[in-house]
Parts: sequence; structure tokens; C-alpha cells
Amino acid sequence: MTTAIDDAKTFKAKDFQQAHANDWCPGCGDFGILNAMHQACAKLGLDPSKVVTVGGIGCSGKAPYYMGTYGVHTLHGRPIPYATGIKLANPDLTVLIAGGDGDGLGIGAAHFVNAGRRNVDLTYILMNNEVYGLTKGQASPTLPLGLQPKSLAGPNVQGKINPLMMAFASGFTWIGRGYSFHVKQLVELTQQAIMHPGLSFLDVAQPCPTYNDLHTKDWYAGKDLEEVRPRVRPLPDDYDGTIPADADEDVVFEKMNRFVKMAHEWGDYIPTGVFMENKTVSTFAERIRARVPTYAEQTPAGRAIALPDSTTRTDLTSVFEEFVVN
Amino acid sequence: MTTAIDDAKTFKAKDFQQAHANDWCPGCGDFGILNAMHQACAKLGLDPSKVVTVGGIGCSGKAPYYMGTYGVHTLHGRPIPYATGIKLANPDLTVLIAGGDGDGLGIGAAHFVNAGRRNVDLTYILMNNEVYGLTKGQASPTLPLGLQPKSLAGPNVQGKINPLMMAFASGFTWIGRGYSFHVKQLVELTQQAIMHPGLSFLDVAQPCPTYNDLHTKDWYAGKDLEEVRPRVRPLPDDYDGTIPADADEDVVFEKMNRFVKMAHEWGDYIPTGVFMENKTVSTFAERIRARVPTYAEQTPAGRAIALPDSTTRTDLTSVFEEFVVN
Amino acid sequence: MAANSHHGNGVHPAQDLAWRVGGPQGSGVDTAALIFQRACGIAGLHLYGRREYYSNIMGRHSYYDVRVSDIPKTSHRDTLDLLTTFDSETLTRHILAVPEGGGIVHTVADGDVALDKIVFLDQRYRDDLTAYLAERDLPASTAGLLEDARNRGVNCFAIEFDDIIERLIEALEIPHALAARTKNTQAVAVSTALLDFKRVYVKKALEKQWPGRQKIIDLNVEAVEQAYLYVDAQFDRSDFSIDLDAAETPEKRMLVNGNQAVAMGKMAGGLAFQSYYPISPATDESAFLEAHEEFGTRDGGRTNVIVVQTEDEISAVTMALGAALTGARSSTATSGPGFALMTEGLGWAAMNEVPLVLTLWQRGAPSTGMPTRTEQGDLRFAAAGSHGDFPLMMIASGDVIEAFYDAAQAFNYADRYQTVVLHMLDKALASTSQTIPYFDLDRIPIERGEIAEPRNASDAGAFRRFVVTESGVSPRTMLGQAGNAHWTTGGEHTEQGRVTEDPVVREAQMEKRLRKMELALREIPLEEKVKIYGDHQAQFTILSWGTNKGAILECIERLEAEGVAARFLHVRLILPFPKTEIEELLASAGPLVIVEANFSGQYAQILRQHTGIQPDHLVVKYNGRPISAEELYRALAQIRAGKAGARVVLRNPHQ
Amino acid sequence: MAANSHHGNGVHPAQDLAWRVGGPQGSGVDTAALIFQRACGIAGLHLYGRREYYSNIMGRHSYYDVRVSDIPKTSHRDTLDLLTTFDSETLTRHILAVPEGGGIVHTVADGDVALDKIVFLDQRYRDDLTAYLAERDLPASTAGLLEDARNRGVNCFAIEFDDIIERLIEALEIPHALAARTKNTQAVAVSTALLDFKRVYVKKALEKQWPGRQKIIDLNVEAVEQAYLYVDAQFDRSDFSIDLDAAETPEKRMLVNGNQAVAMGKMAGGLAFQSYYPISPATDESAFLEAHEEFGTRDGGRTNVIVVQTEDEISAVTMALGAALTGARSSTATSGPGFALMTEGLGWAAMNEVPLVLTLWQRGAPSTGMPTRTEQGDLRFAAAGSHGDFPLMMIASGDVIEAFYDAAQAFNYADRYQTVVLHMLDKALASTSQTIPYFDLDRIPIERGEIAEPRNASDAGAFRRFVVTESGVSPRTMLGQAGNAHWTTGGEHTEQGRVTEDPVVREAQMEKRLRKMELALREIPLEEKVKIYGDHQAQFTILSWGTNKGAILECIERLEAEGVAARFLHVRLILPFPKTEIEELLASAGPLVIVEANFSGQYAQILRQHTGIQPDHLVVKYNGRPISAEELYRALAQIRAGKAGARVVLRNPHQ
Ligand SMILES: Cc1ncc(C[n+]2csc(CCOP(=O)(O)OP(=O)(O)O)c2C)c(N)n1
Ligand SMILES: Cc1ncc(C[n+]2csc(CCOP(=O)(O)OP(=O)(O)O)c2C)c(N)n1
Ligand code: SF4
Ligand code: SF4
Ligand SMILES: [Mg+2]
Ligand SMILES: [Mg+2]
Repeated sequence: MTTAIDDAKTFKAKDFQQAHANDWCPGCGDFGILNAMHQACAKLGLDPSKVVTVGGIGCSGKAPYYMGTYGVHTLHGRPIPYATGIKLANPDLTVLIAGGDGDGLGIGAAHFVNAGRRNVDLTYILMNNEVYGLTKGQASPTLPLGLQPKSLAGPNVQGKINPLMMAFASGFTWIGRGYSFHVKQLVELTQQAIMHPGLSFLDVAQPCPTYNDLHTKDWYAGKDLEEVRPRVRPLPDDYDGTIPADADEDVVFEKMNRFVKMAHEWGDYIPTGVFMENKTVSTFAERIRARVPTYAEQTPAGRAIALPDSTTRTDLTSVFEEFVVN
Repeated sequence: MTTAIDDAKTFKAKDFQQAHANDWCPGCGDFGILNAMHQACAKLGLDPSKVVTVGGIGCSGKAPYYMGTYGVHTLHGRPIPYATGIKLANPDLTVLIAGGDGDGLGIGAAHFVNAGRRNVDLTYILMNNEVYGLTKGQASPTLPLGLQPKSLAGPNVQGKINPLMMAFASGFTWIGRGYSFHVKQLVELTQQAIMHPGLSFLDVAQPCPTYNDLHTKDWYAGKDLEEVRPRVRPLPDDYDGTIPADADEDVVFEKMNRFVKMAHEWGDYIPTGVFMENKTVSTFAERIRARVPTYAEQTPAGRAIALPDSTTRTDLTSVFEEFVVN
Repeated sequence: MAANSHHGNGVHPAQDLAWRVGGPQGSGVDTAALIFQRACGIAGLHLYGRREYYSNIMGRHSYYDVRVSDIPKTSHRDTLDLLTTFDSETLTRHILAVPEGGGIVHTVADGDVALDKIVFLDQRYRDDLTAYLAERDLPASTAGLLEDARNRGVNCFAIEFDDIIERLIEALEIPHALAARTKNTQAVAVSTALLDFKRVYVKKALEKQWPGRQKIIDLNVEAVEQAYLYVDAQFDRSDFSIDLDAAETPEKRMLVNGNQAVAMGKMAGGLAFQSYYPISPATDESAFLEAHEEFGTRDGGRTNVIVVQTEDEISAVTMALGAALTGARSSTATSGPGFALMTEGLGWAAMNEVPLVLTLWQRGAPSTGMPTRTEQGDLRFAAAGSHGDFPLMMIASGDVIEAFYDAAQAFNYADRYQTVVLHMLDKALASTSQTIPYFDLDRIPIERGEIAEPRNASDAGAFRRFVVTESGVSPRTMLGQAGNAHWTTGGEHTEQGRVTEDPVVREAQMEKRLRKMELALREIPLEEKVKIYGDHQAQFTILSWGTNKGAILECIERLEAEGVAARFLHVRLILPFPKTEIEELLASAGPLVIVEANFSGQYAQILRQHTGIQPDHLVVKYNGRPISAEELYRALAQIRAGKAGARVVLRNPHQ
Repeated sequence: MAANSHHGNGVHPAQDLAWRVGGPQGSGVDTAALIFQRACGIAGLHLYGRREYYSNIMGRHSYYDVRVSDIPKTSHRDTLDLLTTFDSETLTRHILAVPEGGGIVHTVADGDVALDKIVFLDQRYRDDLTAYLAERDLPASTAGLLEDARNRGVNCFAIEFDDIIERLIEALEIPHALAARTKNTQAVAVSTALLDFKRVYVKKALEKQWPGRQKIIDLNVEAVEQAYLYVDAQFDRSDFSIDLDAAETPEKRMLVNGNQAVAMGKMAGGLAFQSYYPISPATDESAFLEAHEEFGTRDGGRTNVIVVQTEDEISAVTMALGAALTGARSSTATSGPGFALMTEGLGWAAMNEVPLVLTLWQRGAPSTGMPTRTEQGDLRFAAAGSHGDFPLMMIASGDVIEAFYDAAQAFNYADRYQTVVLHMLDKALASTSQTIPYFDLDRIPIERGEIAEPRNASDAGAFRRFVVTESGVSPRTMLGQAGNAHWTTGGEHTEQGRVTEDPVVREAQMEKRLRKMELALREIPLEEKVKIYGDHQAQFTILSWGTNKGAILECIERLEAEGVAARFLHVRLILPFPKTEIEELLASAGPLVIVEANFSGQYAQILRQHTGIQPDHLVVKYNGRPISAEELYRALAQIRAGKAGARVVLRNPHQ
């Protein structure tokens, strides 16, 4: 969820851009995703100083450099725990994660899975090109079994992880999919993901023209199909992934079934849109506040730790008493 | 899948037992699981020298010491990659993994998820007690949100991972659930899991009388229910989780829906049995053999690497030729 | 007669009692030890407690040593005055630690158990004992061991707890099951009765143990009464000359162990965020914080520390780093295996100059090692920290009090020098409890280092977070500060934090980062680097680090009492290496003895690496048990007698 | 005149050409370099190639150095004979490396580009160049730089590639797009034409480049022809006196880089299982194995190596350990960040005495550092390896040939001493190619160490896998052997591999494990520990490890030619530390210079730690680029002249 809209100054997409040279390959799908991030932040009226873009390691992981926000370029596979620490310590910040499919679902999968248990208010954008871009095109965990993009010595011997199913099984409360060259829709999805008051996962199909010579822009556009038609198309009109806070079991099961069916659609139809918004789950901040009421006012980043005389503000007298032995 | 039955000598359950003292707590559910492992191995006529029990770290992870097989007590969270290396290097071995819920779905979750992509012929038994037993009762990734077993300072602030859903989303090809005190059923499930020629996941609900004071043996037996009735009961009679090799899309979706519904049942009814056996997916060994035909005969553990004169058997002449520059 | 009269060497003051209680894990050993300690504490005595246990939840052997004295003691004792056993295994394992004049409490049933019926006895130990008994023509059973003990002049007290329970049932008219629940209390009371310790202290201890739960208190008070009566009736105490007397004191004393001290020290130091993954012997620190997430402030309010249990140690360290970037004082705590998973994050922190306190509770290594046994074996690895060259600070605490103040001070170092501060502790300290006065919160300064002002949005260009300065310190900013946006990255970077591969910028940033350690060496006072004990002028020098401190201090005192001048250098700041000071301190030519609880003398290696200096004798212990003053004293005696080699290994097969 | 005539110092033999080609990543720099190298190789010349590139896929600057010579060279050169540029950025970055008499090839368009239009130029470098040009009253553009070059006596050749393409279109009647695809070939041909190198070699190179693809070959052959014609027509080559002549040889030579050499060495050494996670600069080794999973055997069959790409490095190392337990020779390869994640597994391997070869390709550190730049900065961390004390072997290779044989030998060490062998390499070697003869497979022994026989099921009791022996080596067995069942665990264990906390068993196992390293020191011959080059008697000693070897060897030769006797000790076995030999070798008192590519002199620290010996001078470089013979020679000259401090940093702002 975003912080309140700043009405003192309105920021434009260009406030979220960076003049610094971008070193992604020409035609890389990452550009569309970045563009959507710029626009979404601007449309939401965020203050760049209150936004942190957290990157993994990979081509995708360089996104923070191209955002005019605070940028944290973390370790391979670790953007989720970094982002979690940032958000929990300073809940005023809007925290975006941009990372690759290898980063998130390979080396980082334990964090992905366990992030679902927490439902911290983060927006995770997966730049999903089915390969390890920056290390030169190896298979990533989202590359289907048996395919052989150009860097592989043989057909892929490992199967594919379905990111949407993984997010669902892990407990993400907002799940969507976009396509990097459908920027308009992607802006909307990114905005919604940011606005969602919990853990959002936006899987973005991203052509990697350099290494993924199978699922190219043309392929996503369905140019190889008998009847040319984009493979990436919105979810059916009647699809509604929202699980209301008061949903009963039957509603939940019905939603789940539809979700699972749509999440498994992939091939000649790759649905995009909001797959699920689960309103039945409390956020981690809510859970902490229930346990630690002072957290509402005294955040780790915001609270004073020293008295004016620069000695500690902490009082442990009552804690000491617990230990008195005589 | 098990190796061929040894008809020279038949081994009994006691051949798989160990005289060495067991240091699990009295009443620990792990005993039932161990018992089932002994019996299943004996019933399958396995040769203890050809079985490797791979343990994680935790109370559960001590299982290898109580098996009369080769035992590999690995690192916390890592039994899957160890077992994978063992099985790939020596496909003649039957490789069982025994590990805890924290081990498998917390620190080891990245391996769990990515094991699903490989479908190596392993049997993974999750000793699921919802707590970190050996470190004295902290919440594990399978403990539901808001519960407070006795070691916790407050209600659990993290949600629960559904192990069956996780295995499904990851791509395990055999998924079952048993209960540690329903040993007869557990023996059958363990046998089936071992016989399955791919990656099997057997989630076993395991009371931890020492730390999990919520989901006790009595609780599983439903003694607290209005109408006393075991919570752990077999899947409905008409449930059939088998996805045949030639299943069409509709069948797959129907199976999936039923699976998802049953996998989400948890509370007053905790279904046990075989949730899914997916026969549509090739094993990793098959995939390797397709790429490396000699693997069928020359396994990493079995192949010769030296000539009789103790120089290398490797011939690289044709490889050297690739590099000739002049 | 006062405790320990059989130690005729005159070193120990009148009151110095070593009591050990042991039994299967989960059988109430800890409760018994706590009641005993409370009783002694109430009687105004000082306590030094130490817990040993297996990596097991229930059933395997554990024991608790309590040393009781008039003045504070800083080591456990290998020789016991009284051993109280809950089972035959305990008897077996510790009976040889009781010398002539000492006492042993055991149940009648445990008095004759064959060694090979004791399932958890290590085969090695069983074999050794069997041989020991065979040599003496005694049976391989507890009966044989007890006979041997009696032959050695040990007083053996066989207790029929059922008799006490019977009398308790009679006295209170309660069911058997209830009466039987007082077994721990009975065991304590039998012990204190044998020591002729006033029962009123034990009774008061029960009130502290179960405050407000009067029924339980009454029940246990009666159990004490009956146990005392039983002892009086059964035994002629005149054989057993060890007594325990009270020593009233007005001072309020806490009984605190290392885990607790560090947790409180962190709270005092302003810890705002701790992420952790459970691992022995670190867990209890975080569990303590979790149980104290909200606490008071000295300006009259309340505040909190947020504690997150993560999915693994990688997440623990990187989550703490995320929090630290926002300005929150952040920390994580772990042990060797967890630390191994944190090293990548540690390098990232150093590269990005993020203040992070990483508390490392060492345990028996390598690998899983001995999770519940102590060692100082992670020093080399931790001092390397991560791949590459970078600034790393490392401090080590010697006891519970130091652990508290160091834990707080670590945050000041981290903020001032903007890097990781590794706080080295170990299992020995984690489960060592000491009686100490309240910690002094006035002595906890908060120094946050150089911080940049927020800027106007009009200040063009990214903030120069990593500006090259002479000191090496670049004023930092926190995520979310107006106008100070910049980047952080594990890659080499420009002053703004953008990845760069420019060779000159690379050199400048490397040099800047490392310069901070020179600054630290200039700024940090001597006493925070090395503490000198004993005779400052003495030539005979013992050098050590961490928790060997207590045993060494006792040895130094004992040597002093014998007229031998010795000096003890306790290294507190391990990294950056205080070369100038240490070279100066070691310049005088006397024999140098280094004491470490690891195999290879890891600190000795660091010392030689930086100074070329080698110890004349390296005393090491690596069997998972802490060094005791007694064994160290013997080793020093050998060294002084010229009978020791360059390497002395402390061994004790009976622990 | 033969190449390098402007180097008047007489050290280099007649032929010694330094060519550099650079351009944006993905623009064909590597292809151009390969064609050039093939042409030179076919002409019988020796090659030393080196690749520098950014952590980027497309667009950022990369370059390739090729040194061509009659006799093998072992270092790159900082001063270039000919620089061929694909873009203005390359011109900017390298023009100052071309001295008087050298040549530069650039396009006409690149001849006048403002520095601030070159987007990827580091601000630091742009500022420096701008200042440099301003001092000389020249514009801040490539035009200014070229003018400066001409002023310095450099020959600048502005090429209009469109003209060549035009002629090619005319000659072959092909579309423009097709003709334009020969740009790399043209760039090579323009360069070789300027060097007056016979075009036939370039043409032959094209056949090797695209074997069997005659259309492409024909097209490119014509491009060569047109380029030569263009150069003849446009330039008066008499100004540019550097030539390249052929030197026929009957010897078949391979052009192999470090990644390839290690992969082949592992195959030769019997590698059966490799698991890995991609990371620069290690990936190419595993990718090579993946592409050669099946291969021939010397007994006429075929066999394989199984390669698994894992989800992370933790999985990579532990999967390899699983495979190793079955007896398969197993390995993994990584770089610093990946290694940080492998340390827990490494400790487990050492604890369980599992043979494992871990190949560590070092890169700029700490943290993510400079992924595609070189450094020897992981030594300290890798040598610590994991928490605790345990046996660890570490070897380091100096060049492509050593890398091959070491990679094979590492498995013999691993099997013999049953522990981890860390094979230290670096990015410099990964992307250094050399012409070398075929490796000699007869020189690859396979020694599997002590292996236990399978037992009958009737042999009661678990197998004593960790039986305590005098040598420290316990005969091992493989999972699945009949009757040898036992356990392995990261916990301290009995001889059967069961977890134990018994202090005596613990001591015995610790001592046994560490004893193996004493055995290794006794058994391993001197030349595998330290190799001595130069004048064995000389007092002036250079000591180093790893890939600095090449640059040092060239310096030693050059010094020899000048009549200065110097000795070079190349440490090959880093751990266990060959104390006896090194102390003996360093006993003679001459000045000692240690050369390392890291900030702190990590090997110098290890040396001092073990021997107390300190170098008189420590020469370090840590800007991510390998040490060149030229810069090292200058540093040594300063040292010999008494003008250098104890610490000499090699810097080069133009790389
Ligand atoms: C611990 C560690 N291992 C490996 C690497 C090397 N590495 C850098 S990027 C990358 C893969 C990136 O793939 P992905 O996450 O899909 O991102 P993409 O480049 O495709 O955007 C790897 C393996 C690393 N930086 N750190
Ligand atoms: C890297 C590492 N971190 C932490 C630990 C400490 N540890 C030992 S067992 C355990 C948890 C075990 O829980 P689970 O996997 O659920 O097994 P259980 O004991 O419940 O059977 C932990 C955290 C460790 N051994 N290694
Ligand atoms: S390699 Fe692929 S993902 Fe990376 S920048 Fe290039 S096109 Fe984009
Ligand atoms: S703590 Fe729980 S899981 Fe562990 S042995 Fe005891 S009962 Fe079993
Ligand atoms: Mg990717
Ligand atoms: Mg558990």
C-alpha cells in the first residue's frame, strides 16, 4: 500500500527517471517494466524520497539505478528480506522490489515462499524472461522443460515453476500478471499492486531478445500462430479474483479453482491482469501492532534511542527485577 | 522407485532397525514414522546396504541413526540436494529423505521448490510437527497464524505454508499425507512413495508432545470435538489422485481442482492418503539419458576413471582438436 | 565447618562450595539448580552457575554446576564438594569428580545399576570406567563406583525418595502423584540439609520460584521440611564436614546468564530491530528479546524492539541490513553454521558501510560440531568474514558484565565506523550465570556517528553517500530522508552508490573504506582494546580473549597469593588489530602463554600474523567444555616448572 | 621491420606485437579477436590473449588484448603497438596506451565525438581526460585525443568502412546488409594489412572460423581482400614501421583459456559429477563441461560427466557432496559470492572427510564487487573456509597449463587426504588464452587413496568409517557397498559416524582429521608445494602465488638479461602451509618482495602467520585488472633503486 498522496508537490514520471545511461540491451523487455514503474509512481503521487526500489542481482536487478528513488541493489536472491527489513523498520516508505526469475524463484525461493507467510506490505515485480540474463542465458526456473534457448547446450532438463501458483501456495495476497510491452495495462497493474495493503506479486512476462530466442516479442504477439493473435491477453471479462474479507468457504474455493485454472493457462493464451486479491489476511504490521502496540507510533527507524544527554533512553529497571535472586 | 527386489536374502523390519539408543522424547510422533520406514523397507525387500537414509537437522533429522541403512545426517535444510547428488551419482540406491518442517519448508524451501523441477526419484518424508523441535519449540512454517504453542512468547505472527500445495506448485509427482500414529496406513504410503518412479512427497502429521501442546495426539484423535472422531481420516473413497500418462487437459484440471480442495482441508478433517500421482512427467534420469546415453551404463559412482596402469581413462584428443588454432 | 575445608591450599576463602546436580534432560535439573541458587542468593552468597547438556530435548544427560562463595568467583570447579544425582548415568559420569571429603547424593535404586544398562553412556566412557573398576577388582556397575568412592573417602548418601514422599503424603494428606511432583525440591533440600544450610533460605527460594502460587509453595515447603527431617534421621552428618553458611548482604543482585546479558545490552544500546533464525546457543538471546518486545524508557514512556524470526540466516542478516538502512539500530545473532550462511550479507554490509551488529555465539565446530558444547573455534573464519578486503570490527566479551556493556557499545562502533561489528561470545557464556549488581544505564552512551542533513529537492544530483574523506567516514543518511536519495550496492560504486568498474574510483573507495579501521585504532581507548589484569609490570604474561577470562583471573589470583607475579592481557578488540598497543605490551621479554578454547590457537595465529610474535606456550582445549581455573592452574604450574611443551592440551575425560 | 621495433631495450625478441581491439559488448570484438588470433596461430606465432569486459550484456565497453610473438609470452602489455577501435569510447579509453610509433585504427565518424556524448564513459575518466586535453589546449573530444596522439608520434588511421563495404557490394553483387555483416573481418583485415601481415593467414583463419560454411567464408575472404586493397590505397604505410611476420611451426597448438583448461583438467582427472550455479567468472567452466558431457575413453569407449545446474550455490556444493559420498569424483565451481554460500557445506565435507574439489574463480571483491574484473582477494576467506578447525587443502595455479594439471591432481589430493581441495583461480586466468601444445594425458595419474573392502553382512557392527589411525587417514567406503553401512554427520562423531559429545572421542577425531595435513606435508613433493624460477641462488627474491606468475616470469627474464640475478618462488600449495620448505627457502637474507593482486597482501599475512617472515616490499594491485610485466618491472626497478616504500600499489588509470 502506498503512503498518503503528497499534495504539496506533485511528481511526474520524469521525477522517477534517471538521466544516467541505461545498459540493458536494445529491445529488452525490462524497459517497459521500468517505464510502468515510473508512471505508476507518478500517478500515485508518491514522493521519490519516500520510495525505495530494491533490486535483486541480474539485468532486472539493475532497475534501482534507473529510478529516481532510493535504490538498494542487494544480493542475488535476497531482495525480499532486505525489503522486508526496510518496510518493517520504516513503514512510511513505499517499497518496490524488482528482480529476476532466477533471483526470485531459484536462489531466492526460500524467501519467496516464506514472504507469503508474513504478508508484509511490499510490491514484488518479477521480471520474468525465463533465463538468467546477466550470466548469459542459462535456463531459469521459469523456463519450460525441454526447451532450448540459444545459450543452452541441450534441451532444458529441469521443469518450470509456475510463479502464480507459487505465489498462491506461499500466501501472497495480491497476484497479477502483466506483459512488459503492454505498458498501459502494466502501469495500472503496478499501481494496484502498490496500493494493495499487503504482499503483492506482479509476474511480468519479459522478452529477452538477447538470450530467449523462443519467447520473443513476436511470440508473445502470437505472430507464429495460424491465426495471428497476441498470446498475452487479459483475463476473461467475468474473471474476478477478489476474495472479500468476509468470504465464506465456498466462495474461497470457487475463487481458488478459477485461479488455479487461469494460473495454469500458458501457451497460446497467457492471461494477464489481477489473478487474486485476498482481503481475508491481516498484514504483518497489523499482527505486530497487536503484539506490540507502541509499534504504531514508535517504529524502529523513527523512535528515539537516546536521551538529550546522549545516554540511552532505554529503561530496563523492571527487566532487571526479573533477575533479582535475593 | 525402489531397486529390484533382492531374492537372495529377504530382509526383515528388524534389519532396518538399529540397536543404538534413541533419544527422541517419549511419545514423540517420530517413532511412528520410523517404524513405518522400517516396515516399508522390509516389505519392499530392500537390501539395507542399498538404501541411504538422508536426514535434515532437527529431531526428525536424527532418523538416519535409527535406520540400519547407510545414513547421511546432512546440514539444516539441505537433505534434498544431498539426496539428489547421491541418487544421480548412484541410481541403484534407494534414497529416503527424513526431515522436519522447518528444515524442509523454512531454510530448505528453495531446494524443495526446485526439486519439483527435476523429478529425481527420491522419497521425501516430512516429519511435520509445526514446530522447531530440536531448538525448543519455535514456530515452524507449518504452524497456523495466531496459534501459540507453549514455547512462543505470543501468538504466531507468521502464516502457515500448506506443504501439499507447495509440493504441487513445485512439481512433485507423488504427493501424500499420513499420520504418525496410523502406522499401518503409513507403511503403505511409504511403500507407495518409494515405489513411485519420481519425486515423492509424504507429509506426515507428527505430534510433538514436548512443544506442540495444541495439536497433540488427542487433538488429532479429535478428542476435543463435540462428537469425538479422529481428525486424521482417509481421503474420500472416490478420491483418485492419479493423473495417467495420457491424461487430457480436462482430466488434469479436474484432478487439480479436487486436489486443491482436499489439500486445503485442514481442521476438523485432515485427509490422509495419496493426494496425487502424476504420471505425465519424465524423471530426471530419463532426461539425462536422453542427453547422455552412456549414463544408462556408466554412472558417476559406477564408471571406471582409471586405466589398469592408474593413468586416466579419459581421452580428450577430440576435445583438444576443437582448440587447435593453427 | 565452612565449605571447601578439604581444599587445604588456602587459596579459596572460607566459603567456596562446588555443587553439581545432574540428570536426564527434562527431569528438572534446571529447576533444582534454580531453587538452589535462589536459596543461596537469598542467603547473600555469590553464585557462578554453568549448564552442560546434550543436543537433545529429553532423556540425555545434563548437569548444572553451582559454585557458591562469599566473594564472586569466575570459573567453575572440576572437583566437587557435593554431587546430587537424578539418575544412575549422572552418578557414573561425575562420581570421579568428587574427591576425598566430598559427598554424593543418589537414590537407593541408582546405587546398583550395571554400566551396560545405562543406555546413553558413551561406549568410550563405559569402556574406560569398566577398566578402571576392573583394575580395582570392582564390578562394572554403580555399586562398584560407589564402593570405589567410599574407598577414596567420599561420603555417599543413598536416599530413598519414596520415604520422603510417603511422609509428605502423611503430613499433608495429599495424593501420591502430587507429592511426587516435589522431587526436585526434595533433591535440593536433601543437598542443603547435608550441607547444614538453613532451610529457611530454601523455603524463601520457593516463594521466589512460584510467586503468588501459594498452594505449590506450601507443598514444596513441606517437602523441604520432610527432606531435612529425613536427612537428620538417616545420616550422621559428622562424617561430612562441608557446610554452607549465609552471608547477608543489602545489595540487590541479579542472576544473569550470557544470553540474557547480551539481550539486555542490546536493548540498552538502542536495538530497534533484530532478526534471527533459531540456533543453539544463540536462540535464547532472541527469545529473550521476543519476550521483552515492549519495555520502558527513561523519559517515562514505552518503546519496543521488533524481533522477526526468519526462514534462515541469510534472511536474518539481510533483513537486519534492510532495517539498518533506514537508520534503525539492527542486529542479528547466530552461531557458527548460521554465521557461515551470513558471510555474503556481511560483505555487503561492509561494502555499503551499513552499521550492523552481528552477535556470534560460538559452539563446538567444525560443521554441526557439538551444538551445545563450547569452543572458541570460529575466530579465524569470522575474522575473515567474507570474500575480499573490507573493514570489519570484532570485539569479544569475557564475562556476563562485559557482555552487557559490549553489546551496547557495539552499536556505537557500528554507527561511528559504519560497518559490521562482530561480537564474539560462546556457549560457555551463554549458559553461565553469575550474580551481579544492576547494570548501570547511565554508563550507556549513544553515539550515532556522522549523519548528513536532509537536503532540499533542489539540491541537484544524487546524494554522495560514499564521499571520499580523509577519515574514511562518509556522513550517512537513512532511506526516506528528503533529498538524499542515492544507491547502495554490493558492487564497487561511485560516491553516489552507482556501480562502477573505474579503476581509480575503485581504488579510492577501497582505500576510504579501509581507512576507517585506522581511524578506529586511533580513536578507541586502550582499555577497550586490551585489558590488563594482575601485576602490570610482571614478565610472565598470559594472553587470551573471550570467556577464558574467568579461569585465568582465578589463576592469576592464586599465583599472586603464592607470590608469583603474573600479568593477564585480555584482548577485547580483536579487529582492527591494535598492533601498536599489543606490540608495546608484549615488548618486554618474559614468557608468553596464550590460552584458547580451540584446536589451533586461532588468536595466536592472528597475533603472529600482525606482529610476528609467537607465544612460548599455547594452552588449548577443544573437547567442548570450558577451561576451568583448576586445570589451567595445573598447566601453568607445569609451564612454570619447565615441564610443558610449546603446546599444552587441556583434557578431561570425565565431563 | 619486425613487430615492436620501437622497444629498443633488446629484451623482447624480434616478434612481439601487442594488439588491442575494443568496442561495445555484443559488437563482435571477441569474434574479431578470434579471427586475428587464428590468423596468427596459423602463421605459427604464439599468442597470449586477454579479455576485459563489463558486468553487462550489451553496449558497454569491452576489449581484447592479443600479444603475438615467436616464443611464448606470459603477460599482457600495457603499451600497444596497434589499437583497433569499434567505437569512440574505445578510442577514448585506450588511446593513451599507444606510444610513439604505435598505430590506431578508428572510423572516420569516431574521429570527432565530444567526450560528453560518450554515455558510458565514467565521469572520473571523462574529467581526467578533459583536464589532460585542456592542459594541451585541445578540445574535449576524440578529435582532441587524436591530435594529441599524432603530436606524440602515433599513427592514426581513419577508416571509412562504408567505402570497403561499397567495394565489397560491387565485387560480389550482394545486398548492403550482407556486406555490412563482415565488419569484424574488415576490422581485422585493416589491422593485419597495416601490419603488413600476409592476407593468406587471415583467409585461412576464416575457414577455421566457419568450417564448412563456404558462402560465409567466401564473403569474408572478399572482405579481407577489399580491406587490404583499401589500406594499400589509402595509407602510406612507410610511416608505420610495425610489421608482423609468420613463423611456420609443425607443432599443433591449442588456444585455450583458463576456464577451458580447468574443465578439461577435471575431465582428465576423472570428474564424474559437477553441480554449479552460474556466476562470473566461473560459469564458462561448467558450461564447457555441459557441452562435453559425453566424451571418449582411452580404452576405446565413451563415458560421461553429469553436470547439474542447481538453484543456488548451497545446493551446488551439497549436491556435489552427495555424489562424492557414492565414490564419484565430484566438484563444483564458483566465485566469491557463491563461495560465501558454500562455506557451510565445505565444513561438512571436511568433518565427514569427503573428497571434494571446489574451484574458486576469484573476482573483484568484497561483496558483488567487480564481477568481471580480476583480484586475488578471496584468499583469506577461502583459507579460513568455514567455522572451526579442520583439514583444508588449497592449491593455486599460475597459468593455463598449470590450471589443467592442477585441476586433475586436485582429485588425487582430495581422495588421498579425504577432504576439500580448494583450487584457487581468478578472472584474469578465466579470460586469458594461450597457445599451448596438447596436454599430456599420460601425465595424469589417478590415485584414489585408501579404500576399504566391502564386508560380509555377517561382519557385525557398523563400519568404522572414521577409525582413528596414525596417519589420520581412515579407509573410506562408498554408499551402497555391501556390509559397510555407517553414518556421516556434520556433528562430531564416533568411528562409526554416530553423533557423539564424548570429550575424548572428540579430541581423537579432531586430532585424527588434522593429522592428515601433516601427512600431506610429508608426502607432497617440493615442486608441488613451491616452484622456484630464475636464479636459485639469487638473494633477491620475489614470492607470489597464482596468476601473477606470468608477469613475474617476464620480469625475472628481463632482469636476467640485464644481469640482475633474481629468484621467483611461486607458491603452489597454499594449505597446508609448507612451513619447512618455505622457511628454508627464505632463510637466506636477501630482500623479499611479495606480489599480490589484492589490497592487503593476503598471502603475505598467511606467510607471516606461519613463519613470522615479513616481506621487505609488498607490491599489490586491486583495481580489478591483472598485473602486467611492464608495471611490475617498473615497481621492481624502484625497489631495487631503494626508492620504494614497504607497500607499493600498482595503479593504471587508463584500463
Ligand atoms: C550468490 C551469487 N551467485 C551467483 C551470482 C551470479 N548471477 C548474477 S545475475 C544471475 C542470474 C540472473 O538471472 P535472473 O535473476 O533471472 O535475472 P535477469 O538477468 O534474467 O534479469 C546470477 C546467477 C551472484 N551474483 N551471486
Ligand atoms: C544453519 C543452521 N541454522 C540453524 C540450525 C539450528 N537448528 C537445528 S534443528 C533446527 C530446527 C528444526 O526444526 P524442524 O526442521 O521442524 O525439525 P524438528 O526438530 O521439529 O523435527 C534448527 C533451527 C542449524 N543446525 N543450522
Ligand atoms: S540479456 Fe536479456 S534481460 Fe538482460 S538486458 Fe539483455 S535483453 Fe534484457
Ligand atoms: S521435541 Fe518434539 S519432535 Fe523433538 S523428539 Fe521431542 S517430541 Fe519429538
Ligand atoms: Mg531472468
Ligand atoms: Mg518440526
